[in-house]
Amino acid sequence: SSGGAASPGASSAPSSAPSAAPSQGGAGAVIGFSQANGSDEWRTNQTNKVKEHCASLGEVLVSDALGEDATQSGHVDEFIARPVDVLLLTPNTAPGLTEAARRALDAGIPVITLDRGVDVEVTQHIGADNKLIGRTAAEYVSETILEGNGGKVIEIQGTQGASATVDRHDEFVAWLEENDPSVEIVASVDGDYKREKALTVMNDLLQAHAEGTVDVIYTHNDAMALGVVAALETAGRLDEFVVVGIDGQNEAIQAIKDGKIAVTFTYDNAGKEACESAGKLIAGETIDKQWVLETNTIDASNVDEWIGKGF
Amino acid sequence: MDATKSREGVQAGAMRSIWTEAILGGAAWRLVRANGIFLALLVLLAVGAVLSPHFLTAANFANVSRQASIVGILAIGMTFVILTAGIDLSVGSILGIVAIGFASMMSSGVPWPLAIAVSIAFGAGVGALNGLGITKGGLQPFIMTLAMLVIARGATLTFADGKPIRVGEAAADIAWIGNGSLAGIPVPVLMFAGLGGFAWFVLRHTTFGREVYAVGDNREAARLSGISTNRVVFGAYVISGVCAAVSALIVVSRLAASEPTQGQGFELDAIAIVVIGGTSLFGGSGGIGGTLVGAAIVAAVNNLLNLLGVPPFSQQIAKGLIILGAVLLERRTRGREEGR
Amino acid sequence: MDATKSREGVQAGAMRSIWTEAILGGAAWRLVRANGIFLALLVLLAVGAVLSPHFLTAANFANVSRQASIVGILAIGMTFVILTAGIDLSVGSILGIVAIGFASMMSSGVPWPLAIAVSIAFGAGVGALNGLGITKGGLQPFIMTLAMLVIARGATLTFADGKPIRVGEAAADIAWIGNGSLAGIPVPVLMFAGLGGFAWFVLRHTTFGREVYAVGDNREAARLSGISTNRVVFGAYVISGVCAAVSALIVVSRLAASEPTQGQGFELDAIAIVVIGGTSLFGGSGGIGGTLVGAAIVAAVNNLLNLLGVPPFSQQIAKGLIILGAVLLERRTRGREEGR
Amino acid sequence: MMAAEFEPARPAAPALVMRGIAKAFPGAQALRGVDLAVAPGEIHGLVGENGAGKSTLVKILAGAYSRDAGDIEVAGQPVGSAGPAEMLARGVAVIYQEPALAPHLSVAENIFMGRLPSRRLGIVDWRRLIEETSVVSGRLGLDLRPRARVGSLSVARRQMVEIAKALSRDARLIVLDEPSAVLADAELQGLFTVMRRLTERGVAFIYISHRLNEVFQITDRVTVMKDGRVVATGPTAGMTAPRLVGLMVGRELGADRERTPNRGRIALRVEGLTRRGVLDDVSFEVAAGEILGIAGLAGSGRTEVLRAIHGADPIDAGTIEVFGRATPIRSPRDAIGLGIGLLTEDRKADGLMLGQAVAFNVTIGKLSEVATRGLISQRRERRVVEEYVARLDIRTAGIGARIRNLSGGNQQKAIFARWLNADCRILLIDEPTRGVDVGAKAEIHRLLAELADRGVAIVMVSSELPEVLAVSDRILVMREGRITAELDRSEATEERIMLHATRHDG
Ligand SMILES: Nc1ncnc2c1ncn2[C@@H]1O[C@H](COP(=O)(O)OP(=O)(O)OP(=O)(O)O)[C@@H](O)[C@H]1O
Ligand SMILES: Nc1ncnc2c1ncn2[C@@H]1O[C@H](COP(=O)(O)OP(=O)(O)OP(=O)(O)O)[C@@H](O)[C@H]1O
Ligand SMILES: [Mg+2]
Ligand SMILES: [Mg+2]
Repeated sequence: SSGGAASPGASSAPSSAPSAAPSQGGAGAVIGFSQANGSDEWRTNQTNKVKEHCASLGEVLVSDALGEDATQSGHVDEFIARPVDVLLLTPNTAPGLTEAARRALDAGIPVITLDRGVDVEVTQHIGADNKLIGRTAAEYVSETILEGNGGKVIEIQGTQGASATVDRHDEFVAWLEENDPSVEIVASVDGDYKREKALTVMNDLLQAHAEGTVDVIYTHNDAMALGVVAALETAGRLDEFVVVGIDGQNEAIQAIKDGKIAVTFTYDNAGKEACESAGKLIAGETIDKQWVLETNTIDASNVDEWIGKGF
Repeated sequence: MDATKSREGVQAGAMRSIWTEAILGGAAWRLVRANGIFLALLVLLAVGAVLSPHFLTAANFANVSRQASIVGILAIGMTFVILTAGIDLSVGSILGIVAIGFASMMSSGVPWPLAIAVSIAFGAGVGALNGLGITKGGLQPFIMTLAMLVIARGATLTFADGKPIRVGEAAADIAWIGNGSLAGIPVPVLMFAGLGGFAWFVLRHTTFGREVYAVGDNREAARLSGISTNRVVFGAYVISGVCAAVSALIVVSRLAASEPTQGQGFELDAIAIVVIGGTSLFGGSGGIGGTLVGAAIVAAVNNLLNLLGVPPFSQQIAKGLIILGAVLLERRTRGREEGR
Repeated sequence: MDATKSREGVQAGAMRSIWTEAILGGAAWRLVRANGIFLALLVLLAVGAVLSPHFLTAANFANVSRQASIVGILAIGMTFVILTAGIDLSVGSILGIVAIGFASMMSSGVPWPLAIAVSIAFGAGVGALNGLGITKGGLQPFIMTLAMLVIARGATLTFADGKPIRVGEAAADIAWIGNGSLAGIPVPVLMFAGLGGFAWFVLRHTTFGREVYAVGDNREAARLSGISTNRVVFGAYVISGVCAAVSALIVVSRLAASEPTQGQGFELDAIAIVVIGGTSLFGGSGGIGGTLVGAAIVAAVNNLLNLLGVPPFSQQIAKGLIILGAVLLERRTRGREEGR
Repeated sequence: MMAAEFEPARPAAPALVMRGIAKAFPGAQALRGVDLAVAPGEIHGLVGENGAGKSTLVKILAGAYSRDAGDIEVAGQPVGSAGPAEMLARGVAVIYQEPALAPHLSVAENIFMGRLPSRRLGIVDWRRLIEETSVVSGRLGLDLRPRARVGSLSVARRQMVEIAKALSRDARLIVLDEPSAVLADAELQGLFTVMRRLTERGVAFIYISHRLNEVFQITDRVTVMKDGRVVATGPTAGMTAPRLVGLMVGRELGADRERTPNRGRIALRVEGLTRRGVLDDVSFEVAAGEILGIAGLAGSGRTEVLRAIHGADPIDAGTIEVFGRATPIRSPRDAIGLGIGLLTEDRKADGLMLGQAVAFNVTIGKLSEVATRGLISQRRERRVVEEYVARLDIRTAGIGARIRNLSGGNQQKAIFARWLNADCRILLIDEPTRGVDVGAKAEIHRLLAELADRGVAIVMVSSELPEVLAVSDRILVMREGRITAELDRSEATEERIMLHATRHDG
């Protein structure tokens, strides 16, 4: 993987002085990427982006904590011990990795957090905002789908205890309570961010909720949205519900095009951007503390521009 | 890992007993007596019926049973392995790697009969590797299959580059496996019941089945009685691999796609089902009857909790308690008999 | 579940052998002979040193060993349980629930010595529940602890409402547990080595320890010899619960927070370490020495693969293969000895 | 405390009184109101057919089983429902028929299991443990290596460990359930001496055995059980062997009839069989229709010879010819393929599948007898097994009953049936009548003769010299892994055998 040392011109190190990079910089740098849990599609894509875009900076080390704070904190320590020139960190949880991030900063290693932040000010945080997505989704359901007439919603949650799950649930519920109490969540079950699990629980719920009693199915990610669609198609009840996804995965975007899913909200993984910033740091440039990636709403109205542009 | 992801078997259990009644006569009743756990299932069904009007409906029956067949079939293979006093931690990963392989074959236009044949052969192959490591390599089953769990998962993720693989148009050709039904009975359930019945027959009425029990009960005595224990153990792991492959076919045909993490954690579910069914982890005692009932219980519990809309966190607590209750009830009914 | 998440022990292993050398003399050498697996570790360390200049550095040593102590300590408790021919699937969940409890106590201003005492007592309590279910309830250890796994996890999620809990200012008071070091040796490592040495002594040189072996080796013989087998089994699960609690303390003090899913899947890691260490899942044979070495191997492998920049997916494949290699090497060295 | 406590004179209170003891198992009424009284310093013989209820009675006395009815008094103290721990505390020690030892632990730890000598804080005092073990095994005249793993010991030595375990407790009442089953005479005499020494100090014994000569040699009184009842009890002196047998079996037994072997062609020829440390250049041959007996002390390697021929253990040197053809035997499977069967001496460890049914255990040796193309015919199995049950008079609740629940002797018969069913051309038998009652023993001897007459070549190891003499056509004597003598039945006597088994020049 570390092969990237080739291609001198460091193409992706953006508009920095073309002059030879500082001693430790350029293709000689070591980038450490601490992945929280690399085995789902969204995160795999994130890892791949980092590998792809950071390769030109030098050696890229990737570790995967498989969803364990304690493990990931240890990985950070390994990168500190190595040491790496820049630490890219996508924390499994914010509080859980705060201390690790602090240790890295104390060791003089610049830290860029992706997706989730930590409780200490790092060199830069890049990411979209799950809380925002939760609210945007709620707003879309209330206003665009139900047109303010209220209605009933089934929520398929992501992995229990994951911060994305918590934000996408809490903010969704919060927005509705504040702005549209007429929308009722009649069931909220665990889909574990997995297609097959979503399919399974949806099948159960179809038993409990008769025709015409539920309007919207809000899923915490596109994989589950697709699992739900599979269940509905088999049951021949697809047109009964409006399915909402999150992430902006190509397969889901296609499903929107085909009218099976109503909407999804892009949640960029910041892999590419992180490497850009890392490049700047190595080139000795300064970067902003925050880099918020906007969230786009993809639905029938704009789906054509997005086909194939997801991940 | 939530140990109770699987669905259904409710009906498989019922089915099976009807089936045996018909074909083997009396066997069903023997099954009830043999497995006090069967009582626990009946209690559970009764309670469920009272709590939710949607529980004992034909539709839910079909749904639950279809879901259960996936882990249920894993548990059938696992029963063979555990009876030899072994364990197979790799079934979830085998399911995953076969599923990805099957999905990508279908997506790249391989004719479905061929794709199915290859998939099953592949599952058997991985099982054979487990068997070899344990017999020839002299590795403890736990170690060998645990290693296989990580290796196969890693291979799957690498092969799929961490992304799901969609079947695409070809989905139509294989839809019948996951979604079809025959005489109102979903195809996966037929496969589950069929495999269950077949496994039951093999264990009870063939020399191989006898040898499985012999090896699990007293390996040395079996060896001295001229049984080639390696052959038997090897066979058990191959069977487990094949069962995992069959489950994979069902999963893929249902989703028209597969994720590289497909099947993660299923091993615990499958083992739990077998143990709840009364098969001893020390080998030599137990059987398929209990496993089918175990699958039914686990499936019924999951389904019921969803029907009742129990919130996710509490579901886990409830599951744990219900399983405990079921097994305790069984202990009570069997009571002294086992004695010390 | 990747079965090899834990870190380090590299040093713990080394440490311990020095330690024994000093305090018990010869014991270290006996350890080497006893555990052909020790050889595998040495080979692994040598290879690692060659492959990566960063592998055998003091800094890496310290942090790897610190990490390893977490699952390593779980494995120590697990060794007691497995020696009695039992299994404890709930250690990961116990770690999780104690960690959340400890974090929230600290965050709400409970004085740290009290918080620690309560946490350990709580761990012991959950272990005691396991022990009761198994001895008095007559439940199979697999079932009882599997149920506890789901129940405790569900309780943790409910209690924390699925969100992580920060320790806050109080973090400073307990930082010494996770981050401090004594004479250059990280505190967690001292605890790991200390507990390991203590456990070794208990198993090898106390009547309770010998009764653990007796019960695991031949339950009936132990009973007929007047050993109260229930007391012994109960004790083993309590010890396992306490170890889980201690790990929890380290995790929380290290992270200054805890997530409700903390420790998920650690049970397999712990069991794997014990089994790699040569302790039989059928009870009665094996011991702490092997467990410490097992922890070291698993930790070294994980660390090395990261240092070498092996991509995550391939890492899993590599891990599986290396573990297999290590255990096979051990088999070879021991070879016939096992005989019939 | 032992030495201090007991008074040389017989104390008033009887060592043991059992009244109306009853015990039922699913499918079997094991005991139907048994009365038994044992005086201090008395050695009380307990005899009866296989399945009569002896071991059950003992296990109830030991607190291993709970009783359905009846009272127990130990040294005058009534005993409620007590577990093994309490009964041991009351000074009742038992040597069980089926060795209850922990194979991975050392001889010393097994002997002192549950009462390891320890300093404060429960720290084991290893030195004392080893010392006391040596003392015990010395006192009993057993040479046991304290540190040897019990799993590595021969059955005979395991039995010795059991004996040491019970005798080393300062018990007031010691029960021995067929301790002699695998002991050769030398070890046995050692045991008797110790027992007598202990009776001097008022220790009482219950001695269970199927070897009547032992009963007459060692016991003061004897009680006969049949079908869970006591049918007679009284001073041994007033008993005669035939009467005892009559009481037990309910019929007179004809003595083993003389047979004139018709030796066929050589069935098995063993040349220079060697297994380092265990067997040293063992050579012999057996003809079809011949019964070859192998005698020797425990540890002399008899079992190892049989295991080596059967391919159960690897051999370092030597050739094996079966019906004239030299054939490498790498595994029991090979051996059985050649028609060689091995009835092992330790039925529990490597004979029985304890969790399975009687029928299962009988047919597993050759399933093809009851199966066609891999399919087992329940009908055929039932027919075959029921025939053996009748023929060997196996006492069981049914052929579907778990073999674990059969009495020791009946388990032995079931295993015997396994090898009859496998119809081998060459049968290797290690301790054929271990724990089998006199009636069944005669039956088994008849069977052996019958098999031989049908042209089967039989090699039989037995620790019971009378048996060796009664059954064998020819006798090999072994010592320390070597064959030290070959005696024709005509010239063989117990004395001559013992001479070759123990003498220490060539
Ligand atoms: N655990 C058990 N379950 C069911 N039946 C049992 C059990 N233990 C013993 N029995 C039955 O009780 C009867 C007496 O058995 P026991 O072992 O006391 O006979 P025994 O006199 O010791 O015979 P042996 O001389 O062969 O040892 C037998 O019929 C046996 O089948
Ligand atoms: N002094 C001893 N102390 C402990 N174990 C011994 C001793 N001598 C020999 N052994 C063990 O005994 C075994 C050899 O006994 P073996 O089984 O060959 O005797 P045998 O002739 O079969 O007598 P039996 O049939 O009565 O056991 C070996 O496994 C050895 O470890
Ligand atoms: Mg008996
Ligand atoms: Mg022998």
